[in-house]
Amino acid sequence: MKDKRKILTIISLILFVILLFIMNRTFDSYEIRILNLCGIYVVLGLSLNLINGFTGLFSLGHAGFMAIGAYTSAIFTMSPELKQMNYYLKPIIPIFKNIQLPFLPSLLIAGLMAGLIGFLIAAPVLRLKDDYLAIATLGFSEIIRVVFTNTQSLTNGALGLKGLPKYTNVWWSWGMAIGTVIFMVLLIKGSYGRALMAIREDEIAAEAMGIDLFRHKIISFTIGSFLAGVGGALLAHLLGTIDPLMFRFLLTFNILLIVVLGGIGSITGTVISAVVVTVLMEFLRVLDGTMDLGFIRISGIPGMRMVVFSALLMFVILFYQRGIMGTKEFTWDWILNRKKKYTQIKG
Amino acid sequence: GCSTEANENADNENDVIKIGVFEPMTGVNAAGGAMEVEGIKLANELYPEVLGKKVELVIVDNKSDKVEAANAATRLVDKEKVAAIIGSWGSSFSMAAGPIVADAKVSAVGASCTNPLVTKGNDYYFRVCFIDTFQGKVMANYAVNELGAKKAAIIREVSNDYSVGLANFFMNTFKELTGDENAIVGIADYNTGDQDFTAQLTNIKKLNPDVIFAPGNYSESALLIKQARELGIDAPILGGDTWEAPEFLEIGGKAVEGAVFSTFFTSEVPITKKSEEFLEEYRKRFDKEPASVTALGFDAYLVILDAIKKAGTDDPVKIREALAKTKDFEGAAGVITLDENGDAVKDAVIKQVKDGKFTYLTTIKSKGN
Amino acid sequence: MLKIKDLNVHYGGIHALRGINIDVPKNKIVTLIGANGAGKSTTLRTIMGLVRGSKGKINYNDTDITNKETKEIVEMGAVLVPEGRRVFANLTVEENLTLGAYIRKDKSEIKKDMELVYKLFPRLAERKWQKAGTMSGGEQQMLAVGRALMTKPKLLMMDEPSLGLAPLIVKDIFEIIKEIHRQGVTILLIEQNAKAALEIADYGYVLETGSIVLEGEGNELLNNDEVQKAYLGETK
Amino acid sequence: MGMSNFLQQLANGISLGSLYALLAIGYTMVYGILRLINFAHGDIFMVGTYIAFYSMTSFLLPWWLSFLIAMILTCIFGIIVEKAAYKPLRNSPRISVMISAIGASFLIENLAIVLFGGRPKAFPIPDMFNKVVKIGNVSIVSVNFYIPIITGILLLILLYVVNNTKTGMAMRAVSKDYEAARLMGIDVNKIVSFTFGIGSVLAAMGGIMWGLKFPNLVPLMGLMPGLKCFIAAVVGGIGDIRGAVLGGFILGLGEIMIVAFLPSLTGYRDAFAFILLIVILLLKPAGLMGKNLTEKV
Amino acid sequence: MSLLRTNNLTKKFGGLTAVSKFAMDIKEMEIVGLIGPNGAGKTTVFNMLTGVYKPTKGSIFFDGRDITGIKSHEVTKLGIARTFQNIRLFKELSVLDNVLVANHLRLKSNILFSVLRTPNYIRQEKHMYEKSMELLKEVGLDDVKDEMASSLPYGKQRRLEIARALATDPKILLLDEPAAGMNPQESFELMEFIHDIRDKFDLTIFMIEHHMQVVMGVCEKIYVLDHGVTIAEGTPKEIQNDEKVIEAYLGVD
Ligand SMILES: Nc1ncnc2c1ncn2[C@@H]1O[C@H](COP(=O)(O)OP(=O)(O)OP(=O)(O)O)[C@@H](O)[C@H]1O
Ligand SMILES: Nc1ncnc2c1ncn2[C@@H]1O[C@H](COP(=O)(O)OP(=O)(O)OP(=O)(O)O)[C@@H](O)[C@H]1O
Ligand SMILES: CC(C)C[C@H](N)C(=O)O
Ligand SMILES: [Mg+2]
Ligand SMILES: [Mg+2]
Repeated sequence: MKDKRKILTIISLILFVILLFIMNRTFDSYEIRILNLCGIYVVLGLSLNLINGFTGLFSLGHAGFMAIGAYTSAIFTMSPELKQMNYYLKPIIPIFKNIQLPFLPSLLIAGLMAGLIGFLIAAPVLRLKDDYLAIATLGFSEIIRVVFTNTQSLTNGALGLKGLPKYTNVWWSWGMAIGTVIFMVLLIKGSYGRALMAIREDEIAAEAMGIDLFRHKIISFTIGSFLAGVGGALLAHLLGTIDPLMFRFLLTFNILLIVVLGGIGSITGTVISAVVVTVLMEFLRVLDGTMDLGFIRISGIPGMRMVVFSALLMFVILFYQRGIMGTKEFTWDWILNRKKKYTQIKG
Repeated sequence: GCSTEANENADNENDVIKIGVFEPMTGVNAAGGAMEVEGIKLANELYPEVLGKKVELVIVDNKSDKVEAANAATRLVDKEKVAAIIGSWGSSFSMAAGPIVADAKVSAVGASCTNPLVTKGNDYYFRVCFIDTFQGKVMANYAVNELGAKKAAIIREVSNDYSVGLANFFMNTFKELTGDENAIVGIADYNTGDQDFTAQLTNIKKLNPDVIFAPGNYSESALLIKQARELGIDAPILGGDTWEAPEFLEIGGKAVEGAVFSTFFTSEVPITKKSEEFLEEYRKRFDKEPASVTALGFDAYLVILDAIKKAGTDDPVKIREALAKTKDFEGAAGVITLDENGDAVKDAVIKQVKDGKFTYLTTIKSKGN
Repeated sequence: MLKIKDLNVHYGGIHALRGINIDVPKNKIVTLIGANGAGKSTTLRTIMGLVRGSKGKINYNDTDITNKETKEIVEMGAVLVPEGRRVFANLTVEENLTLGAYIRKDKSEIKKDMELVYKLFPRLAERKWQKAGTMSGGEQQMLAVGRALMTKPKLLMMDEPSLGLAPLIVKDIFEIIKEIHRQGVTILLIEQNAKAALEIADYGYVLETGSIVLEGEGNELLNNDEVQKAYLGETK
Repeated sequence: MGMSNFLQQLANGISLGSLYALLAIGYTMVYGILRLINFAHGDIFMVGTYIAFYSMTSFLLPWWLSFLIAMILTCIFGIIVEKAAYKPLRNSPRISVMISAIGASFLIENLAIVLFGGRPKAFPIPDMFNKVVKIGNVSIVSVNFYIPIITGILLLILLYVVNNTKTGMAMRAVSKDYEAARLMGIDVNKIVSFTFGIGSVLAAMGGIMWGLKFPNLVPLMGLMPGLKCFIAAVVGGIGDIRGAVLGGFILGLGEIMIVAFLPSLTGYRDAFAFILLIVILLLKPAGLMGKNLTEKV
Repeated sequence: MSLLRTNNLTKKFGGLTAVSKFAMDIKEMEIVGLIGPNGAGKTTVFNMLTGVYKPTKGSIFFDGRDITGIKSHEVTKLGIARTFQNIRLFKELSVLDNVLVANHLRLKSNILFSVLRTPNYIRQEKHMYEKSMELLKEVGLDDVKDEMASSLPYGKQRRLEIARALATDPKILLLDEPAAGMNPQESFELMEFIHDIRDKFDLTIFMIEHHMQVVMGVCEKIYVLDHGVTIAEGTPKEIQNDEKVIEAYLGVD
């Protein structure tokens, strides 16, 4: 029975990769871009869900870690000429001037930098709880943003970086997404995952069960930051342009929304909602532009898209409080058992 | 689904040519975007066809945000497959879109983005306005020659490429003209969206400058001038083309009386036959005087149309070639000849706020440029 | 005074009460006993309008209160000492008591009743200024009872008031219940300490998985074999 | 830095600080009762300002009437927001409510963009608020005198209501346990609405004062002030009204003094609030005036 | 041999002395009771023993080691497990997961090996599972192992809490009012259960309880607190007849 599931998992993974291959071939550049965004949001959603959903730490600092990832990878991948072009007000500090690395190492360094900063921030901040933790992490993320706005010779300040190499493709984004899903499943289904969830449920009891709260929270926060950094880097190399303003609270909120819609504490839910939200956001763009319904032309109102989107969001928050999946996960039993039931009925 | 879509596109190709527009429709620069779009739409109404096909404008909002601007441009080239792009009010947004249009080999024409870096090193970016090196010089000249200033203070909006760039060009010329390396007595910064400038201004006041140059977004600038006057700063305050928005007058109220800035065009002195046509049509529709950027939006559209006509096709690469050759094109805001960078060389207009209105002071010829 | 007819309560899919009938006559002590999860607390919560029944009727003093707001029910003189104390942790003892009298307007009477409560529970008088949240479990229970008394109830419902209390206090609590009863308050009591409860009760109901399986006079139940075996721990 | 210059900066800081304080009180009120970071507070503030604006410019009502109307309508608006976005979640985990708050804020902002347009509006300033008063070398605009006075009066009223009235006590009870409060005969919904109403009136007042000081209305104008004033409330000790005022002043003065004394750090001004927040939370987790309650196990 | 010993243990909350100079000595395999009026400081003693509160004064020795002031999770690791007066289960986790979590502290793989599912980790995971199932069987909850903990009735939740505490492999188990909310019949079963687990797991047991039948029935030694002060200690018999205890706590029958 166990083996059967393993085989099913492997088969579906292979099928998915084939599907990606086909989509990569047939989609136009616009659709591929959305596909990429989906993959990146899967990574980002999962990383936030690890912290907020599974460990119960209400963190609102994701945008900050994404910024660190995005900038780190940008600085390491830009060619010296590109740097010169971007840093026209104040040259980049000399050590970075001529460094140029391929994407993979840059991505790794981006994750590690974000993880490192996450680790450093975690130590003081994780002494706080609930709302206080939320607002303090939000604060750190804003501080990161303001620092990036002001360290001109490192980040080019408020002017942002333009023309970044567009490395992110379907293989990078979905490769990372699949990797993150597998990692999360193995983590959550193991002893550490249970420990994290215990912390979420009741800190005092968890500690009484011998779980080192501080250590486990830091582990969760650092891993989450690492993944956020990677996600941020992928995003940077998809968009090609970054600036500090991009990493405002709103970005964290977008990801939080994915987590909440999917179900706080559900990997399956996050994956589904990352895809749904990303596609829906694009789909709703018609609202902003002119709509041609054949017989009638409705000229779009700028901003209407976001109204509809936030209204939908409120609807879900109010009426499906536990999100699409609650804390449930997809398992093969769903399908296997259904089949069994079906054959039983037949037989 | 790919083959059918290709068919649809083919269908469209027969009767429609799409021109993309990305402008700030929401966010801090929404007023600027709106004025520019007014001009583009007017031009489209008056000249709705080229090569026998209908021209369709695809207008997307860049939300006054650099990253959104890049997204908007991507969308225009990837999804809408436009033949050319117009935009955007605010050099920052144009610069964010720059690499994208260059990669996609679709040319973009800026209406009023004045930072030199918009077109520099980018074969696919053009503009129908002058650039800030010129504008900086114009204002520095005005400060020194007209106002007799010897010491200037600078206030910059640091998250705005335009503001930082223009301030730099002003400072260079100002130092040159006064022959004094220390002629700039102070520089203060603020961020887009700031409301309270009293601390910066109090510091500036102490320095007692003869003139203050504060290029930046219209609403922040208006508040800034208001607070400066309230703090008792009497020095003349100068700025750049961004100030020409009704909001500048409304928010600033009495405080902005006397503020002087450079811009592109004035309805008081029509330059070409196109200017007259433009003014007439605009007044008919809106019953008010157009802003400079509206005229420039109008021109940007016409320049593209002209290039398509000359190229004889809507193939973006061919359009680019035709655009690059634009010479002596008569636009509403002046005659346009694009130089090797893709910039137009044009005269500047200096305006001043008087009795709650923008009034024309003088025109500065571009020859010294 | 209180009449419950064919009351059914569902929590999502759980059918917690399956058509129970309970009658609490005026000036009597009635007790509800039963194992954990039988539905005792649910019954009281439904009476107070905190939970809505899916079927059935609740009459209080000949008024139908089935769909009344909790506030109205409190104003009619019914009050519940909830399971798990539920004192206002961030308020002082005195403020908790004052809030007990929230619906009352008779200032001088309130003062008197407060003194009465302090007499009943001297520990509360000692700790007037302590935040309720920092008090020990037993102290909080005293406060919860005291707070309920401050509403000047006609019908006092208590959900396991002796939970976690020291034997001496448990005795006190039962004395207090009797005392309150003597003053003319009708009492509906839930107790795990079935023996003590049945001893003071006029009438008792035995609840099992949402249904009433047995009822009778206090003494009668006390001597019932079934009850003795299941709830009194008196194995032969 | 000369003396008069310093005094001027001090005046700048105090006037900004009292405005922050006014907004922070609203935050603290709502948080104190609902244990909810009302992310929409900044947006309610924005709505209040716009109402006053339209009332003066479109309906041409006198300013005092406009301000009054703005307060009343904003109060109603705040209560509606509560009923729509928070009440259905009364028994849900804190995180759901917080997310709903963020969602509500998001929705209001976007609606405002569509309704009011993205272009900035100029808030008309009645003359009495726009006079420049000179005290020695220090110039102060008259609105800056009104703000601290209003803040002070409100502070006293609210302190009285919360600590000395039955309603105030009920508010504090509701903040801890809805159900137990209901069992005491407290109409929880009414208390919550009342609190929200007060919070929204405070927001509207803050918004109007803001408009008088910075006459530049945009739909997102509530975002930063909202966040900063929430921080002011936390720094002071959230739930504590005096703390909110203290926090507001510290924040306002701090921001001005950074720019004044360390002009090279001007760019970090927006980070000041957050740095202050983190330092305070780490040193005094319950804020300056807050008391630390250890959870009893 | 002495397993858990305190010396002069004192806890003050502001001006209030919740526990004053508490001294006790618990030997291996003993079942010891701690009683006293409400607010006497019993739970506070537990909280100090388990590192939830730091003692204001005094010291705690466990297995000959000074453990005063060490962190809660370290205390558990050394072999002191507890249950809570107000049940604190991991509500949204399954019954089985509640017990599995308590095995985590003995896990000898780091997070990387856990994610990589090394053979060593898999072996440990299997062992945890078997041990937890055994414990659940012991407390009669094996048939509800996949239910959510919060869906269990109160009595079962109490037992689950004990099973969870046992899964940490304690030497001593601290029970805070295990019989609260149980009817006399259930309390009676609890007494047997306590004896059983003591013998089966070689446990020492220290319990707070207000149900006198339970306390007198299972405890070999009893400490009595009143207002934080130890007013008596001794065998159940001695305690039952102690004047001070009767006056402060038991009352006359
Ligand atoms: N809020 C709730 N949601 C879902 N189920 C509930 C809820 N409250 C109670 N139940 C279920 O309803 C049934 C009756 O519960 P109730 O609390 O009324 O029992 P009780 O007799 O008071 O038990 P106890 O002695 O443990 O207090 C139980 O099966 C319980 O699990
Ligand atoms: N965190 C705290 N802050 C302030 N006072 C406290 C705190 N914890 C306990 N106390 C006080 O210390 C005293 C002892 O409390 P404790 O909980 O130990 O009592 P207990 O003996 O367990 O009582 P019970 O049998 O009612 O549970 C009580 O008066 C209580 O109010
Ligand atoms: C469009 C202009 C008015 C703004 C300014 N020239 C810029 O490039 O940003
Ligand atoms: Mg119950
Ligand atoms: Mg206790």
